Amino acid sequence: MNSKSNSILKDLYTTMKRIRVFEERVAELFVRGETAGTMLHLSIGEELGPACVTKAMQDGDTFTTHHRGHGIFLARGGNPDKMMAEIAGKKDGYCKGKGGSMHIADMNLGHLGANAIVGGGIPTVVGAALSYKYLNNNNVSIAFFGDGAMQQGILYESMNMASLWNLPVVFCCINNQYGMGTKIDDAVGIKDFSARAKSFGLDTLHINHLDAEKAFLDVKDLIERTRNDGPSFIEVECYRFFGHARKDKSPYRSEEEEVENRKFDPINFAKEKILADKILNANDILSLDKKISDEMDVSMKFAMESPVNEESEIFTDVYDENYSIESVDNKIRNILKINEYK
Amino acid sequence: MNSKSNSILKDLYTTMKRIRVFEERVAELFVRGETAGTMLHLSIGEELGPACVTKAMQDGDTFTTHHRGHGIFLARGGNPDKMMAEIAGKKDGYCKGKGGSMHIADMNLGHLGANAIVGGGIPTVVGAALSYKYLNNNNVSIAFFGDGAMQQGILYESMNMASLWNLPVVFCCINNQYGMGTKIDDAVGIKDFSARAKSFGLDTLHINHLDAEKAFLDVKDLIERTRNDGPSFIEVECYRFFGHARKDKSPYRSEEEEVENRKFDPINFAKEKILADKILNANDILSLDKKISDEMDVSMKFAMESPVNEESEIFTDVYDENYSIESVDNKIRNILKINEYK
Amino acid sequence: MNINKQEFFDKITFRDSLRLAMYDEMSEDDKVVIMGEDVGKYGGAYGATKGLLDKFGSKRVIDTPISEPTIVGTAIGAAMTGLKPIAELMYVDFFGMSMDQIGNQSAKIRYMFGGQISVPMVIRTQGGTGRSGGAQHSQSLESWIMYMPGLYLVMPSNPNDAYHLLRESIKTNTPTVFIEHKMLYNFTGSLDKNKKTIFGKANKVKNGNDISIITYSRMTNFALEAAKLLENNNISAEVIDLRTLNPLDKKTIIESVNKTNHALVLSEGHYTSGVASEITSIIFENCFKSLKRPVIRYTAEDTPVPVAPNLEQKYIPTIERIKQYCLDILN
Amino acid sequence: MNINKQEFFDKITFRDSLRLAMYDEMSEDDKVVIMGEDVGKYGGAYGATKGLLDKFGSKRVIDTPISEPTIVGTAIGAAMTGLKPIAELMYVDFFGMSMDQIGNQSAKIRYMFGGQISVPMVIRTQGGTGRSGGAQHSQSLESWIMYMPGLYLVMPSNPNDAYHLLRESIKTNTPTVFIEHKMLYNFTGSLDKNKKTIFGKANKVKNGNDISIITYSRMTNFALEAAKLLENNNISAEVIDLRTLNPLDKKTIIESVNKTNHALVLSEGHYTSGVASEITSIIFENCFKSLKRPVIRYTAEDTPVPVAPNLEQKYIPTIERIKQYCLDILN
Ligand SMILES: Cc1ncc(C[n+]2csc(CCOP(=O)(O)OP(=O)(O)O)c2C)c(N)n1
Ligand SMILES: Cc1ncc(C[n+]2csc(CCOP(=O)(O)OP(=O)(O)O)c2C)c(N)n1
Ligand SMILES: [Mg+2]
Ligand SMILES: [Mg+2]
Repeated sequence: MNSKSNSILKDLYTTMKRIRVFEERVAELFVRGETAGTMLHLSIGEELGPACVTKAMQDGDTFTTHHRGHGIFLARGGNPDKMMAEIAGKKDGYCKGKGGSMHIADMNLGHLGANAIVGGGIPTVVGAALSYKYLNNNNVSIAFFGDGAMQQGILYESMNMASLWNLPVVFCCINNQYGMGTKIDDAVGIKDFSARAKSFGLDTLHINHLDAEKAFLDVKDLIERTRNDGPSFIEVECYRFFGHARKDKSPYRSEEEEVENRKFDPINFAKEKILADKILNANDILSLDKKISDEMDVSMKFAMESPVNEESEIFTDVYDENYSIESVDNKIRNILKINEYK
Repeated sequence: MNSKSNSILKDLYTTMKRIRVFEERVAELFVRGETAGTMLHLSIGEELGPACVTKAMQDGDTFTTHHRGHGIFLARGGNPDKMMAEIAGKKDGYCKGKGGSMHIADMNLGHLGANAIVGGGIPTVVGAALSYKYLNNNNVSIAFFGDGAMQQGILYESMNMASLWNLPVVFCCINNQYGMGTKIDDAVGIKDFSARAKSFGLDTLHINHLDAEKAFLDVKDLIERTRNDGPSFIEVECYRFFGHARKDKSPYRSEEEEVENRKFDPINFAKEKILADKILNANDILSLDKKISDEMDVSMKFAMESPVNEESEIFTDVYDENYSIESVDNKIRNILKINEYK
Repeated sequence: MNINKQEFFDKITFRDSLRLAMYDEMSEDDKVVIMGEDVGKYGGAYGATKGLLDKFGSKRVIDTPISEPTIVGTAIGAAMTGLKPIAELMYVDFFGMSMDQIGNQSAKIRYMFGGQISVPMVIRTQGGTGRSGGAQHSQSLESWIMYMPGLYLVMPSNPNDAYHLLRESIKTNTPTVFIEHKMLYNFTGSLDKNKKTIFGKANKVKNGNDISIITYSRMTNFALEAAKLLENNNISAEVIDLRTLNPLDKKTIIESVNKTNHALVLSEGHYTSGVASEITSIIFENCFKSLKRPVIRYTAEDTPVPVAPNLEQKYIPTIERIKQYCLDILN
Repeated sequence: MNINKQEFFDKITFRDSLRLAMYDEMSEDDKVVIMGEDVGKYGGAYGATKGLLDKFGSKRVIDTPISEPTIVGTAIGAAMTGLKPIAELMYVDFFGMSMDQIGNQSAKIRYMFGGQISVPMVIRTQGGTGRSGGAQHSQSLESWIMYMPGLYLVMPSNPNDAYHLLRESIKTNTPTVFIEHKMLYNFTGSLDKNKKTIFGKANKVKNGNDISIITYSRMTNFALEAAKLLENNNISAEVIDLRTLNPLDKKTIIESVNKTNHALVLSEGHYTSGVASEITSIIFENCFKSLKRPVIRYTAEDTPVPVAPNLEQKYIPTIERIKQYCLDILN
């Protein structure tokens, strides 16, 4: 075990742990009534894919995420303060509180946007990759989506176009076994997603283990191939530890199933490996975890203290130019005024 | 060569020839300015698939077609008089002239409709098959579409659903190598459509020869399997002998290519086999062809002599019930009347 | 739910009314099936199909993959071959991807095929603001449907209408889009199975003489609240709940405005090119002589829906401002 | 085309104007690319991109598979990362399958992301009746787009506007839907590259005093023909061509009607819940005091489009009846 590898695993652990704690704080924010709505989709248990894939990205690479995208964004470098504030619908959020959890984005980081439409962000990366090919830079663009999106037609149209034009696109499916309350077995005829991707001409990688380091190395290879040779597909199998959204208690699946599957925890696996390989000792990990916990506490506080946005913000950002949007109130006042002396 | 087989080939020849001549008469109708518009998509050269597949259908089986569906409908038993009249937009047409070439249908024959939207009629057959499974009858439903529709996402959604529920659906792709002016090589990354279908769990059959009898027997087997065991996919390779629609002179492809490919004519192939196997002699064929030609002349005449429909037909068939649609003229007259004395 | 007790019917939720409508219709007609994402085990994202899977089994309450265009398309095929499907689209916002099947296929099949066949299906879906769902989960897209000839369009505001109109929607052979407002599911009211709602007839939910508030769906309740406030100003507002936008009961609208001579049109859709524009035109055209003041349409803003709760609230009509605009009109 | 001759510009087709607009814009800005079905080798179903592949090569004029949602989605991604794509949808009717990418994505991205990014793309498409295309190839779906905040909507009626407005549509960073009427491609007029059309400004194509005909796209020509006929009756009609439906130039509409005191709104869309409803409302609201007669909206019927040529012709407004309704209004 060389030190480079040591630091990879430590990095991956840290990233996964940050996601985990971030999501726990979002849950807490929700309990405190501080989130904008209840449509909060946590990725607890699913940290391996986001950590590995984002770590294999380079400057200028871009990505879109699905509705369960906090972890991906955070792993890629998203600022947890601004993320948390966005999830709370506050002024200091990434999108001024107008986008929320499902529409968070950061153009500086290459985050072309989360999407509340299952599959909605997939063709975006095909277009981004078209730009990269046209502009002749060396970037890739990555779409993250769930197993549910494997049943959206737009995915196959996108795979075909990426394949036809040989674009640097990665389609990354975070397969957490469920689309809301529907188990994958009840959603697909055949579970072999790689076969689908291959039939459209894509290079594929299927990750169904907990070894983040190995996964990272495989992903890195694949993404480098994609950069030069054309589109690819990654499926990361995992398990959605909790409900679909904050209010869902998952009555459609058994407690045994949950308990059994939560044992496959990529963070525990990484921690044990770190200890076994003596990369860190138990105390190091404790203090690392503490640091993360503190960081996320600060973010949560930041979000709660951020002010709500002004009402006038309803009317900005609709059009690019200074095309001013007349409020309905104005429209009505005008009509009333014109007709005053009737 | 037993007599049953003899009659199969003769049947298939007759069916294919009838399609060919029908389409030629449509072309003539167009030249005479007697068709409703120019959106007439002829299937000359593509007769093998429609003939084989429809011949393998049973009573109560249903189907939808794409915009290039005259041949399929005729092969399944469509009345050429009423078809031609519909294509002419006349009162005696299948749809009173309101649907035209691209929206022709016949519920009595199980023709659930042609469709002007590429891929638009595909999920219809999934729904029909759902009915058959629910009603526990033994029918199948078949979607016919072109190679272009292989790039419509709805196809893969439909394949997945049919596979998931194990429905008696046949997806039949008439691959004529072109989608308008775009050659298939410029439309797909990988040309192996069967691989796509397989990855969704479908049974597959790829026909890329001119032997109609063999094709029919293979198709028949497949459809019977589908009836009992679940969905399947058929690809019939062929060549679109002429332009995409009536006005298209195909400038995007070379004359050599056309000449070369038109040699692969399923009708000639069948004719030669019939002669070689002595099923019919040259004279028999001449008189068979003459009969077909006469039949289609009659249909063309029927269409030309059919009256146009009354203006009031604009307003019927929109809603099921006697919900009467007020014409715009009526709406306007009412408003003018109400405000007469202002 | 204990449906044997009268009190259940006296105070039933909008959600339970819908469930009961489907339950009753499915019990009567075994051709009625339900299909959609999570309509079975999950019971529907907003719980409107809870319990139906247990009762009718998975052949009739069908969980589908997340494939909206094909859900609608499959319902079309089933409807053309003997079933009466109720297809659920979890959010009205998913019209975006399924409008081909809704607007180009289901709405037009009967017409294009010269009346040969009907498409007896219902698309149940859910829309509107109120839960910080954001720009892609809070829309009011009824105007797209109202623009499509061949589709009925139903948007009930209370449990009794929800029950009866859903049953009628299932019964009719015309494809019907049935939009439920997400904030109405927990709304309670009484249900009388014998008090049938006439399909296509607007409801004068409050009688009044001074001004007509014409509205539908959740905004009916806003209008009623505003009308109450107006009483304090000695203004008697009439509130018309359209219930079905197609068929549209123009007669009731016109009669009301001809009586009150003033009108406010209220909708949660956008201002420009929405349902409110249509209703406003109708009133102006038909009541031009009786109107004492111009019709005012009060709607949500002409922007996407913001997530932040404080912005979302201000984005749609408020009861206070409904009242204020009525006063302004009457001034 | 020999674009060096003045006579070319004196009598240019609508189609060539569009081609020239793209040609000029692509020559000036190498970030502009075209993508769509058969836009390259075929030159576009209606010939609007003919010659551009030869000139700019297949990296900039991109033939796509038949995948409408993904064509729009790909254009979005390209627009977010440095290009200025013109995506062609062969028929406006394909909005049905691509409205998610158009309405839920391109229109809302800037807003949802708090103004971080623009989506500088154009969706060029083609609509309307006139070729017996039937219910799925002849629609007028502009009202769906007009209802979506965040999208510009352009529908020119003549070569000069087509040229200038398409160039402006490409230049603006706001996603723009540009709808060409299928019967206009062969329509000729003059083009003056220096006579810029102001984006968002309606065009008074004919001055008049007795009645205002407010319209757009192909119907502008119908209105002009009708106005000519009306001269024989000594009636002077003013014809307003809106050109862009968003931004909508309300001011020009209102001023015209305040002058003539009468208005006919003319559109090839359906009557109910269409663009005509919006324009009609605007006129009533703003010209309530000056209107001597109610506004009349004259549109296509509230039915799908029939194929039969004789029915199709009667289905949309006719010049004769435009004239007649103007006379009726003025009576
Ligand atoms: C087009 C569309 N259909 C349905 C929904 C409602 N919905 C939101 S998340 C979800 C489940 C998605 O499952 P999957 O893609 O596996 O992602 P996961 O939630 O498991 O991360 C559904 C059905 C949606 N947002 N968009
Ligand atoms: C959704 C959709 N996109 C585009 C078109 C325009 N169009 C009509 S036919 C056609 C080519 C279809 O090719 P294919 O599916 O191979 O059928 P073929 O014409 O070869 O029989 C196209 C692009 C359409 N009618 N519908
Ligand atoms: Mg999932
Ligand atoms: Mg083809």
